[in-house]
Amino acid sequence: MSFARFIIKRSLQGIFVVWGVVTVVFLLRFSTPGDPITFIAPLDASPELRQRIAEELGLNQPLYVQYFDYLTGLLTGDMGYSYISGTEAATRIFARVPATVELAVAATVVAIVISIPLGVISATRRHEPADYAATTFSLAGISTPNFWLGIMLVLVFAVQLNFLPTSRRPVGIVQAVEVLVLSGNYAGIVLWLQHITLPAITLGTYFTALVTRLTRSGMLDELGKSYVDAARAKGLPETLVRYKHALRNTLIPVITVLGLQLGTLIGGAVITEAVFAWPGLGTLVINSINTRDWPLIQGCLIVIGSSFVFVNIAVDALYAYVNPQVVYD
Amino acid sequence: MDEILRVRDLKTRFFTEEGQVNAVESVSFDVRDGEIFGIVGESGSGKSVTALSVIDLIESPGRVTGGEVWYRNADLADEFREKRSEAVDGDFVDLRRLPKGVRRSLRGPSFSMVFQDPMSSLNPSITVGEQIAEAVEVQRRARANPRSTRSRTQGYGLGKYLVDSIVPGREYTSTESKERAIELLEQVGIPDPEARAEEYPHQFSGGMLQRAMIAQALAGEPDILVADEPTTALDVTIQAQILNLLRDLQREQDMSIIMITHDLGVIARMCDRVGVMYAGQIVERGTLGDIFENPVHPYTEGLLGSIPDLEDPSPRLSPIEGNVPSLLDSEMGGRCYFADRCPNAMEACLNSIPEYDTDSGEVVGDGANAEAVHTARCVLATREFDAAEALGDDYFGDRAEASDPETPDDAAEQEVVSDA
Amino acid sequence: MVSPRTWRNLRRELRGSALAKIGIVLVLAIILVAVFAPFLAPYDPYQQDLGNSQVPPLGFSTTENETRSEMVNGSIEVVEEEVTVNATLAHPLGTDALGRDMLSRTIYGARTSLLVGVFGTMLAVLIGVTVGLTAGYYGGRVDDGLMRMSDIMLAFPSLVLAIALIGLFGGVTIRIPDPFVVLGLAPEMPPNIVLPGTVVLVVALVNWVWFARVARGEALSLRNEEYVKAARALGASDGSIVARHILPNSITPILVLATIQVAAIILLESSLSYLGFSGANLSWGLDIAQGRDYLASAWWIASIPGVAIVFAVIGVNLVGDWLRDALDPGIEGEGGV
Amino acid sequence: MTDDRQSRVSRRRYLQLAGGAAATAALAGCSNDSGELNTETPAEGANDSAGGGGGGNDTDSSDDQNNQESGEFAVTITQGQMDSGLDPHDHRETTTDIIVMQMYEGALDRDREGQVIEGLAENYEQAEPNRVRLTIREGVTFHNGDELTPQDVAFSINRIVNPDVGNLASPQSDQLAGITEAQVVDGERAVDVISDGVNPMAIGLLASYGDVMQQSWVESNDNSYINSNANGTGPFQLSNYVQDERVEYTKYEEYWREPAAVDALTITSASESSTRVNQLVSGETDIIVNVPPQEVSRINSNESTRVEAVPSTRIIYNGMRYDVEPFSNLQFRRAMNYAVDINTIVSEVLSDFADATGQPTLEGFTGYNPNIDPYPYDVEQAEQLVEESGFAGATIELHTPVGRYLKDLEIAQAVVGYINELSNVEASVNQRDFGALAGELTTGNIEDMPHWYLIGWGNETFDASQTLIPLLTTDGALSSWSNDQFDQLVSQAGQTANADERESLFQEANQLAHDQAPWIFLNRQYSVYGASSRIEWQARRDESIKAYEIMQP
Repeated sequence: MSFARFIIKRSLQGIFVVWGVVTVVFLLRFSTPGDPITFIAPLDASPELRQRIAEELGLNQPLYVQYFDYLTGLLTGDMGYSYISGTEAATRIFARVPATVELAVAATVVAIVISIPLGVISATRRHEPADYAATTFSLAGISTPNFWLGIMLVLVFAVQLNFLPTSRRPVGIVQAVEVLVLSGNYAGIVLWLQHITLPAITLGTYFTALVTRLTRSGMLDELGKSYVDAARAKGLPETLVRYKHALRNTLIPVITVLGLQLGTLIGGAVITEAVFAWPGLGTLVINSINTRDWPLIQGCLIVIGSSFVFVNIAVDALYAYVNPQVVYD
Repeated sequence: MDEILRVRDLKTRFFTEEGQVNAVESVSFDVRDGEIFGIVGESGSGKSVTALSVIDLIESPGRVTGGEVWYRNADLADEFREKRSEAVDGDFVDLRRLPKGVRRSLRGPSFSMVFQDPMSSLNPSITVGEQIAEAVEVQRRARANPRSTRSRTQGYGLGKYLVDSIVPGREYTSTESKERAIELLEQVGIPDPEARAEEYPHQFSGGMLQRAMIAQALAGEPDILVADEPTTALDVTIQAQILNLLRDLQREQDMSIIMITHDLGVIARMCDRVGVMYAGQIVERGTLGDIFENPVHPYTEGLLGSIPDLEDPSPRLSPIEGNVPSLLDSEMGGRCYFADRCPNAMEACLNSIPEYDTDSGEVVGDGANAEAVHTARCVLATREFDAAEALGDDYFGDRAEASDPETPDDAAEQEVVSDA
Repeated sequence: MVSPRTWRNLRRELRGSALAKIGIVLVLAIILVAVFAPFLAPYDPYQQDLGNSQVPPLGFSTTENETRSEMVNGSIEVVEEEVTVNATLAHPLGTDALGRDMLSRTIYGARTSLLVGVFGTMLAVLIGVTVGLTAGYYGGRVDDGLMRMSDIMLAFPSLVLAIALIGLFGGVTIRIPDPFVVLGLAPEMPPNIVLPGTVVLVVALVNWVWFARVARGEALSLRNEEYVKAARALGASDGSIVARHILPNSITPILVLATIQVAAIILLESSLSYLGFSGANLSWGLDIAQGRDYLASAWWIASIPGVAIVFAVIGVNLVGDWLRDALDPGIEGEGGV
Repeated sequence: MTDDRQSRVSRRRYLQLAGGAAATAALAGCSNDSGELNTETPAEGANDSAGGGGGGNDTDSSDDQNNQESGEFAVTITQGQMDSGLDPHDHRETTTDIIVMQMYEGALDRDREGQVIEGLAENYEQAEPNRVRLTIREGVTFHNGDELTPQDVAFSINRIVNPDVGNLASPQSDQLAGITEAQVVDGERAVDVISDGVNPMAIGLLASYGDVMQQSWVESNDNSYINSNANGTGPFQLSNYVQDERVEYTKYEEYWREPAAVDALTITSASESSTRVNQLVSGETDIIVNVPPQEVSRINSNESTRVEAVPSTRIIYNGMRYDVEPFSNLQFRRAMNYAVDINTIVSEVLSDFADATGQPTLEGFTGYNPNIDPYPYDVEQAEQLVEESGFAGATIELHTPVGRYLKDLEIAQAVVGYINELSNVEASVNQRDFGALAGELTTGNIEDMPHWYLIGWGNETFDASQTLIPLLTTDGALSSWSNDQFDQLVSQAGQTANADERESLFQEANQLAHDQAPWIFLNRQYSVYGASSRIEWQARRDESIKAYEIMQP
């Protein structure tokens, strides 16, 4: 099967899974105890007021009507209106996406930049202090709850040392870069860096640790294989032996695991955002759940679920790209 | 014929969690110009480690702890005659005393290696052509630089690699190298080499892959090719082709081959001279005729007894009873390591045994009788077996049991260790 | 079920690995602390002493400005006084904002983490293995359906899904009488162990997929084994084939995965408690959340339970590594939080 | 200057830069609703922050000087949450109210102490027991420049009370309880507000609710637009609205009173109290809400910040359902009140930023009974009452929201801690999601309510009725109690036009509530704010923050 057909097939499967996600979320909503009206109406609202609100939101329609309305709306990018604020859910949700993407990408970059060299060093200096340090770090890293890590970082760097801000995202990277390009003013970039540092470390630590572990054990495996000896025997410099030959094969399974761990990344982002008041999807989803703002909950879960599915397809494609042995099936 | 390589008293140790493993214990041998020198032994006897030690490919937790590897190379000898006089002797240099960078720079143009399993000896995620081209490129770059700077330019940095991977049109290997790689593939008998060069190892058959492997090893036009069980992983029908190829190439290029195998058939077919290894030691060496016609060491005899005779298949194969010892330092006594399996073990075998010249019965040591052709580490080189001094059948059995209460489970573990 | 060979591998791996030993010691310590909490805790973990709040841990006596408000002529003024708070042996890890003993709370917190970790994993194993074996054994359409379902489950990050489920269904707690208290051995201690039931259910619901995948893989590879075919030819029922031939052979990878999942679930539980979704009254995550408000004045309230979580999870992870190395079931990755 | 100072200086500059840009755009008359940051940076601002960000050698004082030079007085307020949309009639929470009240006003208003004052109505009178007449001020303009008319006032009130007006089922309709409609008085610049029957509360209600919108503007825009734009008569007009993040305002120069002292106003949010405090202390913001007691000393010990506290209109209590055991028993309910040492909770948990209560109505409200003291702390009495009640050995569970009220969880844990000290009752805390708990409390069916719960109630009308009716009468929306005598007292008070008589009826009802103990009476919450010394401002009792009241020292 050709690569293109493979991607098309995976995408179709992905769409099916997204449809499943939409349906599950929809069913979740209607199997949930507690009428959404009680969360929308004021504490002492009268039954008439509740009834009127229900009519206004279309909540008195039969379930299947609401479901098909929702599905057709979704195809046009319409996720309905927030119960609480009356604004478009899709607008609200997509306004939050950049913050989360920014955080996730920053964390991933931190993780990759640190973990892969660390894993390689750890594997090539086995039983040396560098290896023990890396192993200890990665063990602690995968065992530390990231919200606690975030709090401790705030305690040390913000509360005690007063060195970095505790929270918030006063400016996005896009705006900061825009200002830099248009006015040459880099205060925005500095500000952005100051605010994203602690959240990115908080979210990135687990992945740094995980990828370090995977890289280390993968490298140990690969370095023990005879193609590495063969590469050395033909006189290839050690850097090429490690980074071109061994690392390449190490990263193939690492990529797969990372794809599967994307959910963890998003879950981690949710709690990291909560710790740092980062205005991303995570804080939106938690707030929406607390207020039973169903259009927002649904929208967020669908956006998160779809991105998971499609990022995994991208990971599969990348996997196929780096691994010539893959058979498209 | 002159020697191209003289290995003296080579010792390689592995420092594992179970303890120190003496994988190579005081090994000495010579390789001459244009000959095929065979090293034969059971798996776990240390043959591969010997080969890897010679070309300095021992990785942690292993380390070459002693011995000398004299390599004949006039240029190299001139270069280091002043700087490191102790490492130079005539045209010979002791590789063990040269800087690591120089030793590394010898891989390819001086030494090269063909591995046992071609499937795992080529990188599965890089095309075959690219891998061979790399080997060519290493030599091209080496030749472009004077030797004195070679060890430095060998340090092809990570930064450079990243730049090369990202910037289009920049690669480690040049077009010339790739073309040369295709020539090499053709030379080793791969049909349609241009197309095959673009393929990945998993698209090759085992025999083709071993040819490619040989092409890669030949890229640097080495003086010495180490072939570590080059046919073991292949079908019987393919084995002969590969062996023929190796021999033809050896003649064409006038290189020396160190042939490592457990298969006496391969030895008989290919080699000029042979060393028999057991438990990290060369227990007997000599010409093909010496070993096959006139073996002294009971282990050699045992090995010979274990090849089926095509002309007379009726006698039962008599494999040597028992297992290769663990090679754990703590468990190695000062005795003949084969004694516990030896049908002719005598009390004399309980002492440490030196190498004897089988003709004179004298000890071959550093310098002394070094030119001896046929040697054996066995008291039988000096005297006849004496049944009166023989050790009882259960002599070692009891001991083994007493020293290791966890047998037989742990035997399996030790095997794993000794394979390291 | 566990062959002598397995035992040997476990023993050998343990002999060679200091980390595995540390892991076992940590896990045993936490289990003992959790089980014998009523005897180890110096106080009832719920017992408050408002006059003795925010006592620092030993070695961290503090002097700080304490403020309170006073009504002066109808308007409120803030009055400040300098107070020295001395650490005391009575509360070696200090006290929290309500004057509850941090040591006792940390000890009792182990119970919640461990109960959720163990019961949650057991439930996830139950669901996952049932689904996975069914899918793998029958294959075909059943397999497709169940595996698509697991794809859909995987598309929800487990924390997000868990928050959604708990936030929507509410936190139900189950009270189990503490046997030591019932027997009168520790009369001063809280009489009930509070198990956050919804959390157990939810962590199982979001984690069963991993077990399903592993069990399916095992069933797929085992169902074509000769002895399974033979059993089928002899007329054994599907149920008995799965129970007698396939399940026992799947135990090893599932055991290893389960160990890793206990760690993941302990982390998940603490995250949920931190966000206030768990319904538990006594949990490390909850104490961290409460301590967060006091970071500037009483750092230990948020710090100490976090250290406990880290040690617990490190312990379980090390044991997981040990089992994986020893049994080598060929599972890749960490399962996911 | 330490590093962190510098970073904050540059941060502040940056925000000013952004705000300034937006303000410039707004003043120039072009709407700037798309971008959050105007990229057309004014030259002055660019120089300014290039110096601050790059060199980092600027100081706070020079920053302030720049401020003075440019003459702009910019103020930032940080609350716990942002708004739920800008429609002034489509919300009920204080957080949204504060965001909206800078731009919209009602016909009547309240001063800092809660007294009713004139707003858009220059005069008001209780013309009849069921009719209030409002005389509408002249010369008031909406932010779009149109003149305020009595029709707008009447429309706005009707939009709240009548779901058929203005395309909205307003959640505030219950807030204007009793008011049925508003009519423009023919030929006069006045509006009559009609109630169904005697309504002594009407003026008070109108002083707290009933923001005035422009009828034509509402009718020509859809709900989504109204929720993200604004057109009021208030002292500030909207300049930039970033949902969930911040709202920016500029001073409305044509305001009918003196224009505000504040030139540019930003309202933003941070849900964590420690975060808000950090922002205040570092000079990123000027007013922060809900300062928890443990953070007070950080603010006070900082030179440039201070704490502003005022008793709020919010009471925190534990409701006990009268229809389930053991709370159906009077002795048991009273025992619970004796068991809890509310004074220690107030002093230790709340650092005295609260008052102990003994009745549902707060001090200073109409109907408050000055003769009632909080229940004393008396364990023996409590244990004895429990014994007498016959419910010794009861196990009870307190449902509490977390993070909704000042120290709500800690208060709940402390209450449970005290009750656990009784030898014959065992209590525990059940932490609840506020939404879920509120859902159970408001279904209108007492069966759905938890047996014992902690909740808070804010009453901005300064009148007992808006507490007693919804929380304690049999038909009250959140009531878990039923007592005929109490219902009667309250309904009598509702029928009475005589203020003194009404007050004494409420006082009697409060005494009854104290004796019958339908609640564990806990505390009156204080509103505790942090304020920068850059501004002169005093906290209000009704939890609102009016930026109009902020002055430059």
